[in-house]
This record gives sequence, C-alpha cells and structure tokens, in this order.
Amino acid sequence: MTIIQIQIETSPIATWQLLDEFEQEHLTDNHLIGACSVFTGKMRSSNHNDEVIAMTLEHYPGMTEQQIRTQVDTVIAEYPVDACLVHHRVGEVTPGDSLVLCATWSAHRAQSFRACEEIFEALKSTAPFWKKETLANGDTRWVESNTKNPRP
Amino acid sequence: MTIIQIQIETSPIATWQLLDEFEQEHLTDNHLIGACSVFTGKMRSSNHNDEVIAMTLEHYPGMTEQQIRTQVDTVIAEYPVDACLVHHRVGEVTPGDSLVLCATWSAHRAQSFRACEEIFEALKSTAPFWKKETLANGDTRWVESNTKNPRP
Amino acid sequence: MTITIKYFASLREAQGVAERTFNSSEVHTVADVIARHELAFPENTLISVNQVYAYPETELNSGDEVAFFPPVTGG
Amino acid sequence: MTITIKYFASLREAQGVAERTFNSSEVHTVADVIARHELAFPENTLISVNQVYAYPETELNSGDEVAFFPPVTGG
Repeated sequence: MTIIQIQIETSPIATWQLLDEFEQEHLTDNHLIGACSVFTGKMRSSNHNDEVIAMTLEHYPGMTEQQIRTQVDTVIAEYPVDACLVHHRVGEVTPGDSLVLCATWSAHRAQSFRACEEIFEALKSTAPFWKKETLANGDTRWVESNTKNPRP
Repeated sequence: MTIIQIQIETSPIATWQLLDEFEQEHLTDNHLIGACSVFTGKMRSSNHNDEVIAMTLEHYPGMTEQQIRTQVDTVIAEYPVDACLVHHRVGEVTPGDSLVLCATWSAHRAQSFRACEEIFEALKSTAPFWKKETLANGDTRWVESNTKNPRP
Repeated sequence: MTITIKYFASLREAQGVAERTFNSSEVHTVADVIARHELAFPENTLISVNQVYAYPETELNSGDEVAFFPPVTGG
Repeated sequence: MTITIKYFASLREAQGVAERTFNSSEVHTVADVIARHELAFPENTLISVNQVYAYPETELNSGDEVAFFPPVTGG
C-alpha cells in the first residue's frame, strides 16, 4: 500500500523539514526502503532574459489535487514506490521560493528515480496551475506553454 | 564556478538537515537556481532474500574522494550545475541508516536530474567502497558486484 | 439543464469573470457551451468537465461544471 | 625501487594484511607486482596506482602506491 500525500499550499514550502517530518511519521519502521529521490523547483529571478521580481501561481482547486493523484497512480503502477509526497505552492511568490516538491521512496533506486521524474513531468504538463510574472518594470505577463489536453 | 562538497563520514548522515544547511550556507542568494535533485540510499534489512542485521562499509581513504571528484567533474562538464553535494557513510551501519546522499542544483530541471543520476551511477560503479553484511544468523559476507576498472 | 462554467488565468481575464451559470435546454455538449460564448477561445484552450480533462464532443448533464483554461504552467 | 601495496575488502582478508612494501629493482609494472604474489588475485580484481585506476601494464616509479581490490559496492 503506497503512502501518498498531495498538498497544495499558500504558505512557503519548507522542503527539507517536510521531508524529514514525512519520513519520521511514515517511514522510520520500513527498513525495506533503499532509495529516495527528490525533485524541487524554485522560482528564478530571470525568465526569457527578463528580470522577474514576483509571481502569482493560480490553480484550479479540486481538479489540481485530483489530476496530480491520477498522474501519481498511473506512474506508480509502472514504477512501484512505497511512498510519494507532492507539495505545490500557490499564491504570491518571490525569487528563491520553493514552488514544488516531489519525492518518492522505494526498495531500489531505479523505481524511485523514474517515478519521481515521471510524476514531476506529468504534473508539469497536466496539473492545472498557471504562473503570472511581475517584471522589474512593473509589467505583468502570463507564462506561456504548449501543454495539451491529455487524451485518455 | 560550481560549488562542490564531497564528504566521507563515519557518523550518521542527517540527510535533510545537511541539505538545509548546505542551501543556507551556499545558495540562498542565488536566485538563478530553479531546480534541485536529490538521491539518497539507505541500508535495507533484506538482500538476496536474506535478513541483514548490520553492515560494514570499507573504503579507500583518499582515492574515494578523488575518484568521486573526478566523476563529478566529468558529469557536470556535460550537465552544468551550480552546486553538487555528495556524502557517503562508512563504518558500521544498521538497517534504515542513510548510506549515501547525492544532490545537485541547477538553473533548470533537466541538468540537475541528469547530473544527479549520472553522478550517483558513477559513484556506485567506480568509487572504492565495499560492503560486508552481517546476516541474522551471525554469518558475514561481502556484497558482490561486477563493476569494472574504468578504462580512461 | 444548468451548467456552471469556470475560467482560469488568461481566459478568466479575457472573459472578465471567473464563473458563470448557463441555463438552457439546448446545451448538450461542451461544443454547445463554446458556441454560446461571444468571445472566441484561443485555439490551445484546454477543457475540463467535473474537474477531469474533456473535449468539445464531451456530453453534458445538468449540474456539470465545465472549465476553460490555457495550457498549464505549474511545476 | 620501493612500492607500497594495499589490499582492500575480500582481498585484504585473503592476503591477511592490509599493506606491505616491496623493495626490488626488478619491478617495472603492475604486472611485475602481481607476479610476485603467491596467492593469485581473482580475475575481476581492480587495480589503482597512486589512487587512480590502473592496469597490469601501468609502469611504476619508486614510491608509488599500488592497490588491489574487488569490484566496488558503494552507493
């Protein structure tokens, strides 16, 4: 039974503390876990050669969690993991802030690595989040992408 | 200039605390970092279907650090990263203990992911560490592998 | 037939509202809902019905929640 | 010519010592050092000279540190 925690939050993501607490709470007694892979994304102060001073992350409450969960379920069916933790920030952020955390635990490294990467890529291409940047001159703009409606 | 820290230690690896401290010390002002990838390996209580109750990690002091550094340099020449942290435990360990930590920071996720994975694989196949397991019945045995002498 | 419609990000800004309700017996699919918008959606617009990705041909039932939004940019 | 020889892991156990010193004018390569061992090394033995991976044909200088060890199992 995989332990899955998915959380969307407006408060800062304390990445390393969250991971520490999650392991303490759920995994200390599981000595069959041999590997943990983590990916974190942070806000950069530069995008398309412009200085970015702030960003607003909008999402679709409800669908976001559901969509991430669907993706996690699909990925771990192929790369079984013992635990999966996904946190995503929304609201107002500034450069250096953590935006996303994806972590997976498994018996051996191949699954945890592949699962972590695939879950993150799936989140990035299908979870309903949108970024609006504020540039140094005060202008705002939506970050654009070419993600498509994922046909089942 | 990439910040590189490589450490071999006999005391427990406090993974998340180490990462927190490393970021605080070296990376808080770098707002061009958009991604961090981490891989950690822990001791499992099972190997080849036998219960393992303890393990001794031996290494070749000096060569180990040098070999890991050579591998890190080779990998980051291909996948540039801003920072790389590698910790490896040696000595006596028990199930659940962290054995190795490999983390990379970069502007975008592709480099940090690939660099982290490649550095870890290179460490695993070339760094001079050896594991000796103690089984539940008290027997000890060397863990075997087929790693080869890396021809330049 | 009552349909709740939601818009996100640039589409919300373009529509000027975050949500509206359609009451009509002539709406059967997402395409019917799209046709009732004065402002055309960009070609790359994504669609969901009841918070699951959907398509213009997706059939609707009364009470459904339909959302329109631009390509996603999370992570 | 003085060569320091180190053994690790199962090779250290097999040799019964962790380190020994060779003093000989007839040692020119790693292969010469190997030939002077009574106990044959396993076929998959790895070699380093001055803490860098090396090979039987690697030439030696006085003061070099030669190591023999089994395939590695870190990580």
